[in-house]
Amino acid sequence: MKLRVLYFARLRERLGCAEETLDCAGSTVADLVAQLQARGGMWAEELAADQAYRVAVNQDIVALDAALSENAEVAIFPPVTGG
Amino acid sequence: MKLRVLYFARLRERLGCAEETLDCAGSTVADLVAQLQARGGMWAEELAADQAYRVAVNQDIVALDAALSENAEVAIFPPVTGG
Amino acid sequence: MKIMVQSAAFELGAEVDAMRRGRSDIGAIASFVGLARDMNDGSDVAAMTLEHYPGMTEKALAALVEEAQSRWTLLDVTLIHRVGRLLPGDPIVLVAVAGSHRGEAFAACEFIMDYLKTRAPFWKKEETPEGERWVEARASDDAAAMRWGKND
Amino acid sequence: MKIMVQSAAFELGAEVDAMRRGRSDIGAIASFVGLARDMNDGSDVAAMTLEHYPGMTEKALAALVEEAQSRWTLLDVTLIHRVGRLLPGDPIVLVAVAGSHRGEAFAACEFIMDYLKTRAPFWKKEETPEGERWVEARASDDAAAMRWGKND
Repeated sequence: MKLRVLYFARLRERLGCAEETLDCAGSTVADLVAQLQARGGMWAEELAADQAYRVAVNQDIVALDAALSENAEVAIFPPVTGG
Repeated sequence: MKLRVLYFARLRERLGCAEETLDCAGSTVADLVAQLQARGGMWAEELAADQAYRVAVNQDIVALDAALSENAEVAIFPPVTGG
Repeated sequence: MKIMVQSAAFELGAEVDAMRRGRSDIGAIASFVGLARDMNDGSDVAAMTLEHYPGMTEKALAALVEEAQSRWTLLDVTLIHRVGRLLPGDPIVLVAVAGSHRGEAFAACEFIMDYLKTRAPFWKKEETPEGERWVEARASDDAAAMRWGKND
Repeated sequence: MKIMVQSAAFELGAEVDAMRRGRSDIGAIASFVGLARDMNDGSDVAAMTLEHYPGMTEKALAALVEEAQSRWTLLDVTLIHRVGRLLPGDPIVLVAVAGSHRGEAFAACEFIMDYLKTRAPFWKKEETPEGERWVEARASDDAAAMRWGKND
């Protein structure tokens, strides 16, 4: 399915990508993360299982097993540090 | 011993007295209170054992068994309600 | 540190700005303003008068702030309490606490208010349609002060 | 209720005055201002830049305020968070909560700050003598948010 994927803060800088549109073969957030890790390099490193990052789908933070839907807005970012 | 005694708020109004200087025969706050109660009327009523009032000696809140000293400033008042 | 008992109004913004002016080590300022309400214990309140015990009041407020400073690492504290006649909507009390981090600023600010409610010699008299009445102390205020533990 | 994400500075006094203007049912306003410090994790900080996730930010802040309103009876809430480049001493975030009584105003104000620290999509990047660095999330912030109990 088609997804809009956004990256923020340290992840945006490390991955060299703020936003992309892609086709995801799977149906969950974990499937998307696996697909991105498969790109290798920084993608494999930054999205490794032991890295702390958060995923939001349509602007709500979700767990890795959350389902994706066509044209969803997915965001991947480090733990937040505002306030 | 000689004491300066102050009354505040509801107690000041009920007793009709804001401040007085008196001679106290005893040596503790309880002795002073007993002496005031002995005046009868409002004094006996307002300073009865089941009434909620506070006593400060030289501007520190103390218990009834606290000692008095010559020329101490004693204040008797209802529980505080500021803030 | 600033502690004031006054009949004049105060400005929260001005007080907090004065705390942080010229410094950049403060990370958190927790503040509280208590206001006179138009309603209390089921009666309309047209106005209230705050009586206090001059001399002891300043001493009691200083003791509250000292106690807070002994419990938490604070960078500055401002405490202002008004006396005299106040109308509904008027600010009565201001507490502002500056710290490096928010946890201690929040805790100290609430602690000072809780202790003030049971230890500082102020008394409120309300003007209601049924006449004037002295406000009674609340058990909930004693309970709020108790949760900080004994320290006498 | 007022929720803002903005690069402009805010005025605590003006925000709190706006909450209480024309009303006399508010008994307590608890507020918090978070400020940029000149020092963090042992390094001098010359400036910081706050990045956020436009769209989600507003949604997350509204959810925090709604959650607070479901837990306590509140009369008004103002929440302002700045983004962009800030210097030491600059205010970053403001939370002000109006209630009938102080207990709920204090609790809701601290709750909103604790949840904001772990749930609102803001990220800080600091300029230090060693170069730029992204601020790492603190375990203490997770712990502070956890004490309010699970609600997901």
